[in-house]
Amino acid sequence: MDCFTIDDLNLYYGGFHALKNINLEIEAGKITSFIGPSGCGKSSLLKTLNRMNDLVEDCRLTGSIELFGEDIYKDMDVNTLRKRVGMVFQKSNLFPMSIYDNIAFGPRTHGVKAKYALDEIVENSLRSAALWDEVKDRLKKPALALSGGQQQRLCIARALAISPEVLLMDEPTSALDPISTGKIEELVLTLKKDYSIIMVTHNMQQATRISDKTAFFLFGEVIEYNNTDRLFSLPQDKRTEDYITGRFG
Amino acid sequence: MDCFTIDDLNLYYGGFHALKNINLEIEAGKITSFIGPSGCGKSSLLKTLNRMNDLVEDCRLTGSIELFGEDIYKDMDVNTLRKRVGMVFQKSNLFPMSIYDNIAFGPRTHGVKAKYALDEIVENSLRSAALWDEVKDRLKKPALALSGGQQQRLCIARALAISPEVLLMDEPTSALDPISTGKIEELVLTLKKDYSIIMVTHNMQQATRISDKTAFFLFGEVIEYNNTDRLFSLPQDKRTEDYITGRFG
Amino acid sequence: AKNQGAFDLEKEIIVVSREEGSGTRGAFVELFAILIKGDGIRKDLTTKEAIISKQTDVVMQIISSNKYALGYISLGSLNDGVKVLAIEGIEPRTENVMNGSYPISRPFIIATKSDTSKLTKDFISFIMSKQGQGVIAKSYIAISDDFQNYSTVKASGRIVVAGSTSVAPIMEKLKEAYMQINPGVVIEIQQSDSSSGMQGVIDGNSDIAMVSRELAKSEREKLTPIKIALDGIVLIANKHNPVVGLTREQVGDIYTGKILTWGQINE
Amino acid sequence: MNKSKEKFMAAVFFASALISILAVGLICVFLFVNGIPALFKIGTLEFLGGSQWSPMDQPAYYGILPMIVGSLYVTAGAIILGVPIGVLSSIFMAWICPPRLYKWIKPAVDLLAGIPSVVYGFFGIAIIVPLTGNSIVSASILLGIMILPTVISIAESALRATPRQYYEGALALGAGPYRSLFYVVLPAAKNGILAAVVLGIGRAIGETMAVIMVAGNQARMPVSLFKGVRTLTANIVIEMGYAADLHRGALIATGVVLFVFILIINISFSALVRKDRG
Amino acid sequence: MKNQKNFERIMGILTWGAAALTLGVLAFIIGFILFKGVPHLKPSLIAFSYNSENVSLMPGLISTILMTLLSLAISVPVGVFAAIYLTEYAKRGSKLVSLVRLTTETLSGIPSIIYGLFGLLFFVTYLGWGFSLLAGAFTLSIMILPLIMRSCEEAIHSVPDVLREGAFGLGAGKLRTILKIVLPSALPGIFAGIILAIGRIVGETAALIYTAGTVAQIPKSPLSSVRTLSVHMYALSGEGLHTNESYATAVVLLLVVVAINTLSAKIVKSIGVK
Amino acid sequence: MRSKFDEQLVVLNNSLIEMGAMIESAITKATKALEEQDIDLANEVIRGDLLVDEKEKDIENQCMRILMSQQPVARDLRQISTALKIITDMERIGDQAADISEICTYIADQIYIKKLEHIPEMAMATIKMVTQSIDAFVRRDLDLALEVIAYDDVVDDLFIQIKKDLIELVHQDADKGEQAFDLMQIAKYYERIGDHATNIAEWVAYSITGEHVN
Amino acid sequence: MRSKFDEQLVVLNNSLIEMGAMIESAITKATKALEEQDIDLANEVIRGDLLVDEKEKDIENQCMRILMSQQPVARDLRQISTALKIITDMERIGDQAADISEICTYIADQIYIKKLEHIPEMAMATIKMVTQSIDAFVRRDLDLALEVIAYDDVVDDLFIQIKKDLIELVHQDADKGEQAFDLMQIAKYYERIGDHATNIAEWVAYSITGEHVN
Ligand SMILES: Nc1ncnc2c1ncn2[C@@H]1O[C@H](COP(=O)(O)OP(=O)(O)OP(=O)(O)O)[C@@H](O)[C@H]1O
Ligand SMILES: Nc1ncnc2c1ncn2[C@@H]1O[C@H](COP(=O)(O)OP(=O)(O)OP(=O)(O)O)[C@@H](O)[C@H]1O
Ligand SMILES: [Mg+2]
Ligand SMILES: [Mg+2]
Ligand SMILES: O=P([O-])([O-])[O-]
Repeated sequence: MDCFTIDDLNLYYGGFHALKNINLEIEAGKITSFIGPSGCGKSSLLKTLNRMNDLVEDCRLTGSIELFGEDIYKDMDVNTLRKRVGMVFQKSNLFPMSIYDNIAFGPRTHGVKAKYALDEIVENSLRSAALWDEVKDRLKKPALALSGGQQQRLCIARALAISPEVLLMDEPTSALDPISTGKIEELVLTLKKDYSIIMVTHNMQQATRISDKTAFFLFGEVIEYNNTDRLFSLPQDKRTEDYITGRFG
Repeated sequence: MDCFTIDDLNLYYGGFHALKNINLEIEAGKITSFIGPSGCGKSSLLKTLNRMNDLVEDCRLTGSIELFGEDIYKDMDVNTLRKRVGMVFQKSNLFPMSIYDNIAFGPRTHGVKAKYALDEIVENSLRSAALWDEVKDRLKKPALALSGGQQQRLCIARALAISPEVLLMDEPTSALDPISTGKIEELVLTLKKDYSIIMVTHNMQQATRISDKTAFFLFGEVIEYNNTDRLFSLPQDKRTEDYITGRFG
Repeated sequence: AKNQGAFDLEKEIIVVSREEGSGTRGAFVELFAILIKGDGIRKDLTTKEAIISKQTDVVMQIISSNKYALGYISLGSLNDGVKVLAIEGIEPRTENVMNGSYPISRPFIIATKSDTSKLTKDFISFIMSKQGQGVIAKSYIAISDDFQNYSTVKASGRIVVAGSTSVAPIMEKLKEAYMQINPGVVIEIQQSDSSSGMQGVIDGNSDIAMVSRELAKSEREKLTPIKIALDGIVLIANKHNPVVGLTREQVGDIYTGKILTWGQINE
Repeated sequence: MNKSKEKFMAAVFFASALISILAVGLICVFLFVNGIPALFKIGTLEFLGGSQWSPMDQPAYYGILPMIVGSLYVTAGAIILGVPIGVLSSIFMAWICPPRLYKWIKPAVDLLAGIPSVVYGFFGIAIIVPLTGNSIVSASILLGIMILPTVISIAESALRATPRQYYEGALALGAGPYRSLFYVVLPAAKNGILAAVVLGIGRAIGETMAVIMVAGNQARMPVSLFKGVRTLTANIVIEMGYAADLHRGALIATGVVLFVFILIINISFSALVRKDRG
Repeated sequence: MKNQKNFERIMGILTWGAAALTLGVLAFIIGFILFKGVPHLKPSLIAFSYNSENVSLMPGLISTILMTLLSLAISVPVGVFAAIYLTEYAKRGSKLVSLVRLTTETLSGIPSIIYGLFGLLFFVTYLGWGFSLLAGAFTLSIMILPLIMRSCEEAIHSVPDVLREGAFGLGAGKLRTILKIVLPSALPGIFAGIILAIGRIVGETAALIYTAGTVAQIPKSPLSSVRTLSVHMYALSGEGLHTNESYATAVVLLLVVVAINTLSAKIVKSIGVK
Repeated sequence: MRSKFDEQLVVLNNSLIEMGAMIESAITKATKALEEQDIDLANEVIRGDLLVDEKEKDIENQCMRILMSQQPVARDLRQISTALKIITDMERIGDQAADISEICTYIADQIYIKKLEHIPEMAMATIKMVTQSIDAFVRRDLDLALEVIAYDDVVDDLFIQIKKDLIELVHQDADKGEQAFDLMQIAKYYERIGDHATNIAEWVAYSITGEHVN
Repeated sequence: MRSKFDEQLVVLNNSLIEMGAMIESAITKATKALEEQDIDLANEVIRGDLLVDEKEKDIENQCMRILMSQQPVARDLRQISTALKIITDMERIGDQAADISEICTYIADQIYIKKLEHIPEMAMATIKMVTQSIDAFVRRDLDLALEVIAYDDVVDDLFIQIKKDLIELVHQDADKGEQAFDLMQIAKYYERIGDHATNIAEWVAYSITGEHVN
């Protein structure tokens, strides 16, 4: 099944045409990665999927995006959309509160008040993010005291706490060292069981390592979209091949 | 010939023993890379080589470091040392001035006043950093308007402008996209002709791609130091192998 | 302010004055004929070089720290940090003011609307009684000493007194004495200056205005002044100043800039 | 979540913005309504260019040129004394001072900022005036001291906000610490330092209570640095209590002039910053 | 090389010299106040009620605290809310915002006597509140409003956008994001502004004389006239009758300032670390 | 990062073991077909070779994917490249078993000119070599690999023996020439299987030590 | 990033061409030694095989280094892994030339039982195949690779011809059996060389298209 169906999407920042005629069907229960040179529109598309682009003044779009068949720009309340489509950013953007409160923020926003319920959500999300054992003794400590890799996993836990259906990740490991990166990659692979995941990455090996499907972007267009193995071994488009083999720029 | 001879170096940050009994001979005219997990002391050693650690309060060291036979902590004025041992940092740290002034800052500091002399130095350093053609028409424009990759090359040009003998680079490409990284790597390879280069990197492929020798650090110790090819194909120490094959942490 | 060395007569006199509008200055300039008044003409001839101070305290500090300074303050504020100059040979003492031999004084006035409250009238009658004038006589100069006794009416209520800071200290004493007799009365004293005190009464913000000068014509149309005390104005100089007294004329000349150095006085 | 709550609070925020604008506007209106008619009645040229101020005389003169010039003198003096010391001190605090010392200096500077101007006035009259008399110099010194905390704390935070990499970058090129600070860090913090200076100027111009104790307050054109002077603010404070009618209007108009003064400084400052960015 | 060394030496001396001078001046001022004030500290200064004999500063102290609290209670919400509007709701680069910014900045340079006059005309006379705590507090509120708004705006601006994105990304609405994420993160900055404002309130004289009056009493109602410590000092010293007590009051005022600074530093720290 | 890789390695090893089992069974069956002159069995082996080829491609794809995504270095890299290389040898072994079977089908109707004694022995020996070499790879067992390499001499000796016998036979009876040729070729195939097993073992040794045995 | 890689690729290609030249010359010399019964030349070929082995290891190291440092993907990855594979085949070809030469040395003192006509033909054919397959790799020429694959039939046909001839000969004269065996083996080696060249070509085709020819 497709989780997102993107139909003839065009996105403009003021006069700048950032995404051009995007047509993509993103499969549920898979990891999809977006690759492409800087400025090609990967993040723009990602942000369009949970309407974070609404925050950008002067940002217009045409075409339609459906989440499991519902048009996210028409039928859906934006906060509900964002509850269903969680997002993890490039740099950890934990709130300056305790670990517990960071995770509880989302559920509280969506009306969960009872302490036992919150406790459970916090524990479950931390477990899912493979962080429980590391932090269970200091849930009330400030989240910003964690290491970079832990912070990023906590961001993932925070996104999981609102039980989204889809997880968007924008270069989630680009600020991390190889060991932390490895941990996040493993985590993403285990999360695949329960979530559809879309990930922007600059690291092509990462795309091949963990993603099932890969879309290659260039100047706001999707040049090629295929199974990851296929795309990286037998790219159909010369530009894809040039990019993945480093013949670019 | 060795450019740096490090003898029984120990470094302490207050009570913390950050570098332990380092003995390294770093060859002139080669590219040497330092690898190892986060916090293992790579940057600390690098900073010790041009005494940037002098800035850190509570930082003490024992042992000796010789630059072409002269003890840098005894015989040498620190500013002279830094003139001879240039440094490029992880994030571009261009000054908020014009491109020209950024490069001219070093030579001016060291007493070059004449405009024609400065002009020449600026041009030469930019050429060496493979940046001249891209910026020659806007030398008076603010340096911070350049792209990330260009900024980093400008940092290299700035370091070259004081004609150092050694170039230290601390993760010079970790903040860059793959294309810019490629350019810097090529640049570093061509600079090898004229400079001895020591580079910290988190990217092991980068180390294998461009360095002649590699030192692997762990918990403040040098575990293994060898030709890069050798270290990456036949590591002698189990810990090295575990690290480079990702069996770590 | 320890001025060592000899007193240099060739040095300029540092003239210190109060600000225009101040009751103290108003009295001073009038008494020393520094102010010219005619129909449609009014001119304060005080030299432009005079240092202007808004506070008595500052005047005293300047004088006490500057050997060549000359200033004037209210007799009630005088302390021993400065030297008092005699005028025409007469020492400025309370009795001299009372008996008129020290000519430089000004009245402390209170002003009310004519239809002021009963309570206010009672307070005023206290001020103008033997008891009230007794309080005044402790630090200022009572208008005279033959007043009637004040008899309590056990009044209660609130009186707001506002105006000149020069009058305020004595008003505080009066208030305290009155409230001892009439504990049910609250008297609030607002100190700002004579003019705004009167404006306050006119606007109805306060009941009694404290005024340290004669009322202007426009003010007199709306308010009724009552003179409650006399205050001597004394000329003060630095303790190291050898001069002990001045004539009226000399004071006038100094303050109008005709005499510039201390040396000119001794001639 | 709750749409109506969102809407309601948005309205509250907007209302608050309006209130503040209203308050700000009221003062402006008050200033202009009370000041401008007097200005016209006196004549703008006579008011701004007249060098005689004797509002209580008849005929009265309302020339505030001496006070304008006086304000300029005193403010300039305060800047000349306060800004270099303040900026140098802020460099010291942000970059040079060892943390152990900083722990003491920082609260000290904060304390300096918290001392009421009346207390500064006491200090000025008791310590500075005996040395330099009631004069431009005394007022400048006192104001110089008073703007120190403003200049220091704003410049310091601007300097602290300059990335440490600039400093390290310069050192790594073989520049000494002071060369690095003065040629790289300081220029990088230029805007913040300018802001510190502008706020310092604002403080110097607006300050009254302390100044009137030491400045001498003679309402005539300044004659010497060691002679007294009257500033615009001093003029207002000294006479406002007695002023009525046109006199009062003239004093408020003096406020308008101050307002315009500061406006000009602010506008030229932001123009300066913008030009620098462009 | 030699030039460099000289430069280093000279600038080093200047910098250390400037810092020493600043500290010296401060130490001198504090020493001066202590020297003049401490000998005159006496128990009667903190008597519960004021009279011309004891010249107690107690009413002044209490009035100062009340005045501070009341002014903050008025201007902090308005200032913070207005700043929220300007930063989070108003269109970027809107004329309104830049106009408000310019006027507020300019107003911060207006001498406080003008505020006092405004307060006298508007609150005291036009609204008929008389000389009162309330009139003083409202006047001061307006006076410190630019300060609060400005520092609050700065603080809100400096909250990184990624935090907002984080909250929106979790499905939080604008209001919740502002109240739960942005404001708490901006608190240290807002507090810094409040501290500056407190400094101004505590140190203010001219504006209060014309609005709160000078009655040395512990206020019984918001409409009672009060005299804050600064005004008290000014009044005491004015006629040269209580100069010593005035210095003693200055000592107390200094202590109050130190207390406020330490306390607020603690608060800021505790918010920041949280 | 590692766990995915380790998982991939396990899959790869299993595939190699499976492929090993396939070729062992091919050799066994081919030998049996030869001994019992069973054409059907021989044909089964021939058809089965296609599956071996498939398997090779599958493993090759796995290796490529691992190289592409895991950027292995050091021993890991050698392990993958070794896998990439040994499957060629294994595939050749499969081919040879098929080749043997093909010859079987030609001579299935003939009476053997000679009792098959050494050839089954060779078969046994090569099967052992194949099994052990793959075992050595999977278990990273250097000793076992070296054992395989040494064992090749046994196979070679058997081949020389067979060759001698056959020449002798032909000498006695020229009519036996044609079958002798075929048997000779069969023996050669076994010998080659031994060679390939040796190759595999050499690769395994390299993947473990990083040095080539010479 | 690329330029270093491209440089490494050029070096790799050159090495492959050199190795190709080495084995071609080995085949040529072995054939000449066979024709002219020149023991010295044969021994030269046998000794030369060591150099081919060295070359293989050198190329293999190059490939490993490239895999390690350049993380190639897509066609680049196939090119390197293809190089890694074809050198095995090339090395085997070298071995076979050496094997031929070894047999040469045994029969150098015998008079050939048959004029060598088809064997030199086979030699020519295989040399052509080897040259072309390596050419195809270096030039990424799919057509050429396919040509090589098709050409293997020529070699196979020649082998069958030779086999037939030799059986015929032995039938006529049992004494010729021993040499016939040897010649047969030689022919088989050429046939195998052809097979390896085909393998190479198949790999080349794969590296170009990403698909295996079947
Ligand atoms: N808010 C915005 N306003 C105007 N232009 C924008 C905005 N955000 C992005 N762009 C432009 O849109 C293009 C695509 O941006 P986007 O951030 O999607 O690129 P990206 O592929 O994610 O690049 P990167 O790898 O550097 O993150 C870029 O040219 C960028 O400059
Ligand atoms: N100024 C300092 N004061 C105290 N400890 C420090 C300081 N700088 C570094 N350290 C400690 O010294 C150790 C080595 O730090 P260093 O920066 O050299 O690590 P690194 O190998 O460069 O790590 P990374 O890859 O994260 O840059 C770390 O544990 C670090 O916490
Ligand atoms: Mg992006
Ligand atoms: Mg580091
Ligand atoms: O001089 P005063 O007006 O303050 O009495």
